[in-house]
Amino acid sequence: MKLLDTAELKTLIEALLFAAPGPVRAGQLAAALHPDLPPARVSAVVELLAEEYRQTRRGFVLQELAEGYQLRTRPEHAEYIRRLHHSRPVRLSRAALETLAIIAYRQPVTRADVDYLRGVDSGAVMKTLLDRHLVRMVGRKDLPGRPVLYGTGPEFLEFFGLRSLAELPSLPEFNELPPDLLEAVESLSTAAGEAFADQDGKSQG
Amino acid sequence: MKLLDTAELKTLIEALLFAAPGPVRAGQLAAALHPDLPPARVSAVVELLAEEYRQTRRGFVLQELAEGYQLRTRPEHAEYIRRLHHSRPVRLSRAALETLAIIAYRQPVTRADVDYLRGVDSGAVMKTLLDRHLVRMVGRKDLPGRPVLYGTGPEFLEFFGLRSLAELPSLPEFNELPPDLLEAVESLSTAAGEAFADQDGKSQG
Amino acid sequence: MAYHIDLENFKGPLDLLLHLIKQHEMDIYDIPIAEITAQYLAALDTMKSLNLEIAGEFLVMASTLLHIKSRLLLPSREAADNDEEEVDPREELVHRLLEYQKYKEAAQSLERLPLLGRDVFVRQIADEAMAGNDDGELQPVPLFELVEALRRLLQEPPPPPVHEVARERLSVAERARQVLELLSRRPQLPFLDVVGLGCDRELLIVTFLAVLELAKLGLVRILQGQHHAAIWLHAVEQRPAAAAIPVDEAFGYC
Repeated sequence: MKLLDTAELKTLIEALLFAAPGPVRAGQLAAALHPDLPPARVSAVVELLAEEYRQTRRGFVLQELAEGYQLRTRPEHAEYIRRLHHSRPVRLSRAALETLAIIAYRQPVTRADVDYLRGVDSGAVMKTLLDRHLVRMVGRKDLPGRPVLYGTGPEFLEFFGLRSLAELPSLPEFNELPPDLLEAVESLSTAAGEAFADQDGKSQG
Repeated sequence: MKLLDTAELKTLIEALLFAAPGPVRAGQLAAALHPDLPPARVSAVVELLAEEYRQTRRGFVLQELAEGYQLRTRPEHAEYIRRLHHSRPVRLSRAALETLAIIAYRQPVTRADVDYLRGVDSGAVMKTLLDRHLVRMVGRKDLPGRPVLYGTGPEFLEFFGLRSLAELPSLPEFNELPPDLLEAVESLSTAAGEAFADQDGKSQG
Repeated sequence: MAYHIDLENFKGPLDLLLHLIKQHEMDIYDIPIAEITAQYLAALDTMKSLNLEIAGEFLVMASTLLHIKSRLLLPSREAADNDEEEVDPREELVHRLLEYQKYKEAAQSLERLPLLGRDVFVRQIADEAMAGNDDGELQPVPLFELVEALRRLLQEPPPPPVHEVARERLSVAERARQVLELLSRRPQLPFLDVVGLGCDRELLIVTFLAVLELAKLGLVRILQGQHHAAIWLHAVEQRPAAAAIPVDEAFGYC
């Protein structure tokens, strides 16, 4: 392995800091670059880079933190960046899409049903979907505690370009899933809803 | 709000691309920067930036993708970055690549088409590709059983760094097959798909 | 005759045929069908002698080849009698091979592109930070992604929660016996088939516990090919296995 010159090191260190998910120490950078590279050499090149960023008015600065070096945007650009994040269409998270799928296909459902099928708490995701009007309260279940039932609203149809819920692709047709598994899950979700309600009732009683 | 000069725009666009979680379109950048800024002006400055990155050997390049502009590291730095992340390279199996190639070049296609063209069952591979969002369902074919049609989505282009499907490497013989022959193969593949299904049913019975 | 073919490398019968055609320098447009059939069957024999499981697709291709061979042996008079242009019985096979070769090459050129996460990297920014509580416009989602989300969910049974104690309708011991019975019919079962087909939450947990107990007793082995791959239950030969299962009290589940 040949040793790297300063120009190459600058390019490489920039690439490493750019792709790093968090602050990186000189020692880590050196280890990734060359087995014989002293961390002090890396620190020196990092200083050069930091100076270059200041002088050429780059869109970011090189900052030294307790945990290592990190590239960060300039504070005076914060407003623009916030505006971009707002103008950029937000992608529905995977969790949101899963929750929405359950509600769309099984409506009306309780939170307990959704939590059960996803295997995790859906509180935060439900709030997002309710805020976005993709999901709405449609009633209460006739069970102890009268849990709220959720369904989809008109915005849901609009969002997916459907005229009615009848246009949702039907699940049994969905050939990727073995039919026995599908049936099992069908009955599972019903049973679970009841078991949950049961338990809720008891714990309150 | 005063209008921004080119130098300022370069700095700001760099900051915005640096801070964006995904590809950003010229229109989105313009909207975040100034209400009166035409997207074409942004595109022109982006070009300048891209050229500057190439000439000054920055640690990243500015790439245009289907969904907009994005900063990415250079392929020749991959080894160093992986060493820093301690990560193994993302890999696609040969079976996955073959399946992906068929879907990318022939979309929309059914599972039966893919199975026929590969001569093997593609179920497991399809699941992997669907989970990784490289392939997605794009509709249903107007045939008995209404089989699902598959195609590629924006994630496919992002993964391979393409602006559009037109940028896919061209197939040497792709255009050499006369259209009537292609049609013949199409109908054959459909027939074969049905034959396969038939056979499965029998072997289980 | 020695076949130095790493058969496990072949992704299917078409792949194997292409390899044989190249290896023996045959003309793909004029395949000597008797020869290729012999080579192909010899390759299958090699697989058998190595105790490799031959996928059904390979056998289907073998019969296709034999069928083509027999049709080529028929006197061409018969076709002429039908007053029809004779179609070369190899035609479909040639088309399939050419098509397959094309996509095989396409796959190779796709692999040479700079792949995100392998050759090029983008900045890693926590997307969820803004996806959740932002009030920006929502990006359109194709309808089928909604179906896919559900498919993903349904393919994974919900993990058994640790905080809830199952009220037992079915005892763990009873379920363990059922699992063993399933395994007596087939020596190995995908773990998900055993657990995932449970019809309610309790059964799911009871099954889960039963499988763990069986493993502890050394009556089944829980195996996985590789990280994240499917988990398999293997029967351990030890009869009568069911007698080794204690009652629930002994398990401590009451």
